[in-house]
Amino acid sequence: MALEGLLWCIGGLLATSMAAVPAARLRAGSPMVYGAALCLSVVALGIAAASLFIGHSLLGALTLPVGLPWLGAHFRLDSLAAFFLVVVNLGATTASIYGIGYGRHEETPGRVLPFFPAFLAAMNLVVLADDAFTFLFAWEFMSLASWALVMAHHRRPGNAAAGYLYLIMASFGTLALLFAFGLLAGPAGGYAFDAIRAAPPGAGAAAAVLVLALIGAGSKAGLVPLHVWLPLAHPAAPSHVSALMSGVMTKVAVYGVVRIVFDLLGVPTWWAGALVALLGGVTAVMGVLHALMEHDLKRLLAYHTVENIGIIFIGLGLALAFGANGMRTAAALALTAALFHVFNHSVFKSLLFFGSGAVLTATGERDMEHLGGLIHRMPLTAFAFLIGSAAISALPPFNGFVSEWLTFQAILLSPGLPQWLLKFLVPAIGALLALSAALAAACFVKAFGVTFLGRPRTDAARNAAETDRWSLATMFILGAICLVAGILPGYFIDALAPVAHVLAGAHLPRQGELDWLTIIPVAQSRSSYNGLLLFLIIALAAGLGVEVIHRWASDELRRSAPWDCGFPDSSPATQYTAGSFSQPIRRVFGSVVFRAREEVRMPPPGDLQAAQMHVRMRDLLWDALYAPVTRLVGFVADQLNKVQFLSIRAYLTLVFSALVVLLMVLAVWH
Amino acid sequence: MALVLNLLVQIAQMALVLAIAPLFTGYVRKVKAHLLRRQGPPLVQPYRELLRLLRKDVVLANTASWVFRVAPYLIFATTWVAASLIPTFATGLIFSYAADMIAIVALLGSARFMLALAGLDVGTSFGGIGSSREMLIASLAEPAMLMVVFTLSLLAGSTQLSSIAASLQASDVGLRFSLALALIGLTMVAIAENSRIPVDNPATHLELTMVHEAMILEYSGRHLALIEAAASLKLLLYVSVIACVFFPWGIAVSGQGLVAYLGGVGVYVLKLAAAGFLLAVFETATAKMRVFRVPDFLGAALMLGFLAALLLFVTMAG
Amino acid sequence: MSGGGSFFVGAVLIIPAVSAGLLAVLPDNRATARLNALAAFLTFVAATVLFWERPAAGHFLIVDDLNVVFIVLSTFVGFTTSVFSGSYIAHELETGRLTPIYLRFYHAMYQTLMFAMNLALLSNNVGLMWVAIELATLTTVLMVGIYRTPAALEAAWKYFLLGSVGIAFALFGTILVYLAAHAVVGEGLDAMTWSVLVKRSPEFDPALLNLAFLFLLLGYGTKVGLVPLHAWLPDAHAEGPTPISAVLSGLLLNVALFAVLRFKSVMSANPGAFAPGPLMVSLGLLSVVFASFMLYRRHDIKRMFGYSSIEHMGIITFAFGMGGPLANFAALLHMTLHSLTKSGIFFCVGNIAQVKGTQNMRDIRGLTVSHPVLGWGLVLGVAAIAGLPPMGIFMTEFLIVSTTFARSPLLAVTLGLSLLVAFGALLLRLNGLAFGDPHGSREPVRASFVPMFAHFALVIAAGIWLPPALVAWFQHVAGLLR
Amino acid sequence: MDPLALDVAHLFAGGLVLVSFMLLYQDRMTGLVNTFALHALVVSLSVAWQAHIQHAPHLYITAAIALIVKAIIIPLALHRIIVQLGIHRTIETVVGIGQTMLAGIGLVALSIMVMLPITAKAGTLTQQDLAFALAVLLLGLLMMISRRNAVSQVIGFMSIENGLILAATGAKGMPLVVEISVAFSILIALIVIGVFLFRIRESFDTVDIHALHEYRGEQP
Repeated sequence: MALEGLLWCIGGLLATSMAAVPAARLRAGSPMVYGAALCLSVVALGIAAASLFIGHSLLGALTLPVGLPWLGAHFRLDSLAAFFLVVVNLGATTASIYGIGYGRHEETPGRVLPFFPAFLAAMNLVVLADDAFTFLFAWEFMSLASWALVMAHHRRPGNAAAGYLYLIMASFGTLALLFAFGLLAGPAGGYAFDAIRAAPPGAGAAAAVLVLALIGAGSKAGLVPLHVWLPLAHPAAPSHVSALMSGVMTKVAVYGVVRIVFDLLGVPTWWAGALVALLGGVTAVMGVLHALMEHDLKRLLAYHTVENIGIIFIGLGLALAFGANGMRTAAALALTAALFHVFNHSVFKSLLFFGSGAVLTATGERDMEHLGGLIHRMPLTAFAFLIGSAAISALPPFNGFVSEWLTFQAILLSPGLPQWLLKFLVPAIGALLALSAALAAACFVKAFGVTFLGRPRTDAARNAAETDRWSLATMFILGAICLVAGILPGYFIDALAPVAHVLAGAHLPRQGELDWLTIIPVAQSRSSYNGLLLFLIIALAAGLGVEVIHRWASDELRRSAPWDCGFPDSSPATQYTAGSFSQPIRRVFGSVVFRAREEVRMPPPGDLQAAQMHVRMRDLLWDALYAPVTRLVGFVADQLNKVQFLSIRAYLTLVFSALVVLLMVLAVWH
Repeated sequence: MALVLNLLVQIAQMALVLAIAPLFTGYVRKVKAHLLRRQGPPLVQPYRELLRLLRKDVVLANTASWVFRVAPYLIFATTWVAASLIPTFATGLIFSYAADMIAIVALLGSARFMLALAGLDVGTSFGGIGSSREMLIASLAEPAMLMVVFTLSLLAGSTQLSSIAASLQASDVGLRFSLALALIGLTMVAIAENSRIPVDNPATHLELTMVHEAMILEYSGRHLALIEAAASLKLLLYVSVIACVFFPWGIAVSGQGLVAYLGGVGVYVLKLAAAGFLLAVFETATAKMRVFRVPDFLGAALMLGFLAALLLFVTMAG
Repeated sequence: MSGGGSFFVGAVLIIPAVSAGLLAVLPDNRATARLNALAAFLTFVAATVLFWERPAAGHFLIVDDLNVVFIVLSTFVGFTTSVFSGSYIAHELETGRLTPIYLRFYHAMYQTLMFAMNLALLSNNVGLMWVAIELATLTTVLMVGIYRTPAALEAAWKYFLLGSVGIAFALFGTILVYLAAHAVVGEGLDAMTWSVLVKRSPEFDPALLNLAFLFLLLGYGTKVGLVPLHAWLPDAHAEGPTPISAVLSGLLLNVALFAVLRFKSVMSANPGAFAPGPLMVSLGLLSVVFASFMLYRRHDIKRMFGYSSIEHMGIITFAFGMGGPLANFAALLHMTLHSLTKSGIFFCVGNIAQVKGTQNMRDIRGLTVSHPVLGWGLVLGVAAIAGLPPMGIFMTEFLIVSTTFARSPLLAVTLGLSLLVAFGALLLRLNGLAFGDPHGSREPVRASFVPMFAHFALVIAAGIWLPPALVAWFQHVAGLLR
Repeated sequence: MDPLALDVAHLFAGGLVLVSFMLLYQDRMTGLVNTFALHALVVSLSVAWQAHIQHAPHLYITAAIALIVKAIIIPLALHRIIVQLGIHRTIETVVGIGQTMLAGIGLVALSIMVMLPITAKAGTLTQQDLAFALAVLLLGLLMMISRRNAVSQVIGFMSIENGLILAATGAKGMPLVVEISVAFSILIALIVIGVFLFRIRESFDTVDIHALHEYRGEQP
């Protein structure tokens, strides 16, 4: 059965991570480990894809005699798990291929190789787990392995702090999930998911579980305001691990939410949908705004993960809202949109992180202000990165657009909802979604433009060289997927049908055999989209344009210095930087959201020193939520610490008073 | 048979928009000139400019990459296709089901994306100014646009332009206040998207005030020609959208025969003339605003769209 | 009923006693270290036999499901610690912190401590148990003070006094239990025999039992290190030789808690007596909260882990207080795993302190770079003690928190959050210790890592798979404790 | 057995409490030590009486130990320590003796309250005897924490132990009493030796070699 195969793959991955400890010393160790991981993830990917498409005959469950003794470790492969396994193992496969090339540049392989396969195994385990203990076990193990990978370059400034914040937030999330499962399982400890499904909680408990699940899984997925660790931790890891954490691990967190809220919790309530969707909208906008303010390429990508998680949660929230009102097909549409975006984001985010990794290895720079003009030195990387940027900016004909288009379609169905709050809220969320999509486009114009276009700003950028074949191969595979999923979305939607059917009780009409592969989520007259056709016509039109112009018009071409309104050839420093590019947007949004203040120091006339402009931004969320907690803990620790410095007589007094108090209690009790 | 007919209509549409777009731009210029008591260039001036540019060589900056050279073709192709998906004189275009209103907006977004990149490619400061301001304006315009779309789909139960046109033609919709709001909102968006006054001034080359012009500052020859053509196509597109959605009368339905189609074309031209005149009047009547006033402008558009949707809820509930 | 069993029980007690005598007189230090390890090993072997060979309960000694696991555990940890202390003490001799004469004394005391703890675990007579625990206290006091630095003396002295007061309370409690019992059972040994007490407990005078349990909890609780009776614990851990810190955290606390458990089962068998739960819950929770905050301002690495021991003893007491099959099971398992993990950590810490020549965490950095084995060992240990999978403590904390949340969310939230706070402190220190640029000496460690990794391997194994026999015992005992 | 015997036992027990109060009342070193000797004497008497009425000869051993060790040897030793350490003659208390006495009375009341619910079937040692033992214990603890001076703290601890011995011997037919008392005497001896060895003068936590509290834990 498929499940055994997957478990064997996981076992293989764990064995690989064991073997990696000695292998890390060998020169050939890195390719060996990544090769093994590659083979195993390819097999797992195959099994998962097969069981997603073939369905029932391959799905199933089994129990291993490990974990909680009287419970055993339950595993189940259903269509939902199969879909997320496809996402996980696609990411794992590409990351492994990339790692074969990227691993050569790793200075401390001993800190990466053992944990990489373990991380992959843990993510697979989470998706397969079918009881609370196994789920949380795998979940926390995933955190631990990824933490070790974040700490791989612990000597770089800031990384240790990032790892610290990450593991604390992860444990906080696990704690919340622990509470949630405690509530679901009850004091008798019916931890198996079947038992939980059999005895769904009451309304109050369900609400608590929902909130706890949002806190728990949301902190892992990067839901605002629990996102603060993400932009620090994801970039700190080696780039292929960043890709896994951003592209895949956040999806595993989404899986956690879906599993708990849609599967275990039974029938949703409409306010749950409102809550989730609103959180999603806020997360999307906050994430992209943070990204716009960012100059660090990898951190920018990490913030975009936050944004896309927000988009996914919008879809999930809509699905909940529709499902609560029995609008099955609408719920199916929203859910399909969310899940499709899960897949898409995992693809193009991995692509983008691989690109940033290539840039990092070629230039040793993550700061865009020190880059520029790389398109001349690394054309292939630039091309792949451009595809990724277009995809994440939700531009047709790439895949990012299709999922966001589906989300919009779901939003446009919201007038059918009976609750007035939802009626009013959902259009606003739609506006947020549009805003975040547009800002994302702006942000990636900045990212690609400042990094790859223009003129190199430093020697590092000037002397960059194209990256290795493995990395390029990975990026182009992913780019191809972006395009294919964009122009042939019908097949992907059909693949999601069983998942939607299980969770939402309905699924979209089959898209595969519609004429010309148009996708029609609801009705022909309502809305339709055909990426393939658009792609072909545009190609045709462009070709026509080229043809006509080069046939009839001049195709002479002279190279010369840029015109630049007649200024003499200025230094690269005069180019627009990332900071100056995002300045208008910062003026518009940042002054409110980040309390952004610009301080310009203009030297007095005759003074030759340079004028300086300094932008100061504050993260209000941090100030409001996290700083007080740290202050509180420090304060309490200081106060209690005084107890360490008492005299023995004082300690005896403590004992004495404890005794007297207890005796009094006893005397009263009788 | 119907298929072939639709194909023919589609091709006619593509040819029509391509042919008529520069004329429309010229027409607007002419009217503005007259309003300013000037003679103004002849209507065919834009065609002449395009031809001249096509004949000239391209002077390419040393630092330009392939993005800079590919962008014009893609921008042109995308905008052209987008424009040709809008029922201008007839519905039942064969490709119209390939993209609904949201997709059309997104197509324009792709074009803008390429253009902004091209602006950054050469590595001069002006391109940067243009790109960053263009993206700011776009990011503010899109939510407003979506709210308009939302309102329309709320009325027509569709985001498919042809269906919207059809259902708004049907009498039962009638005149609605929210439609008016949506119209104003869409118009404001259109003005911003086409970088017209008061958001931007297509005629200026004063460095610090220009947005669109700054991006294409480094372009020359055929590349510039393509971009100019794309710009006028985009203007035509938005006007046609407004015409088709809010004044859907006279649009020929597929299979009505040649006369109907010719009539449709005639009506369409009349609509364009009216719209162009209004646009010219508006532009001459108002002054360009500072870049940082634009958010307020588009914020107002967003509010209008939102208001339209909410009012519609109320009226539909009642 | 098998003579073999009683023979092995005898062995478990006699081997340490005899070897203590031998070690007191034998001069040469290398041989003594070996002999020490050998004796501990033999004791361990004898103890493992008790799994299969159990004598019937006598008036003084008993082997039942509850204590057999702890006997095997304590003899095992005793053995591994003796192996570790071999290399540790050798280093101490080189650096001259210990003189051969003190070394002799140390080994003798070590075996005496083993004897005392085994006796306490095996004893079926509450008076005998009291005597044994007092003996254990005295020996550990002497060993804590062995370095004779002012700090060590002061720690020993504090330990001695607080311990003595605790002992006094425990004795008063024991007397009360006898009084409660002998009215029913009649005078003589029966009235102090635990197995009899449990059977006849329902007929006892509940008021007496309540008072007795209160004193026993405070008395033995002092040994367990429950707040506010904990003051001796951190300093004793910090100032004594590291093997003793390991034994203290790993075993002596367990033994004291074991004593409390014996009486708890007597209590809970009596319907009239008040439920000991709330008392233990509040004391345990107080300990957890207090200790987790105290972790933050620590700079001495051994004292920090001493506080972490307080925290975990608090967790265990809390879980026993909550009661119920799941929580009791978890608590028993947590006792086992904590003693394995914490002693393993102390092995690691001992080597670190020796190679770095300091216990101040400000002066220890980047261990994973300078001493990879020690560094990663420490990371593993902290991850284990913090309850991260695949280490076993994750399972117990999972059970404790989740079952508690279903019953009384407020307690569970308090517990969970303070666990998080404690984790924050430990991780903060770990970041400094194990990561970053190395600092201080880089000389290689000459010590056997086998004991440490043996412990961690067991902990990991327990986290993944528990032997059914162990589970059966624990479940039976958990039922017994209510 | 005849009530008279029990009454005598109660008499001794009550006497012990009284002596405990006398201990609290003392403000001179020498007086304190002597009072403690009296305390020990009363205990050994009561133990001996218990041995008599319970026909438990082994209790005589306990009585003897109490008498010899705690009524004779230790007081002598303490006298020497006082002389050697030159402890100034008055005992400085944390709170005034008056308040201490009040607290002591409160403690006695508390122990009686605690003992009230215990039913008479609880055995030969009735409520009030237990109450006395508990009171002695609490008073001893009170003494330990209300006196700044090492010797008086030791004495406080020993008075606790006397209370325990009282309780233990009172419990009819309790096995291991002798062993326990022996073990306890060892403890006491060690403490006294400790005081003597570490030359602890002021309070338990200052040895005059160093001011040890500076070594306790890390400096804040």
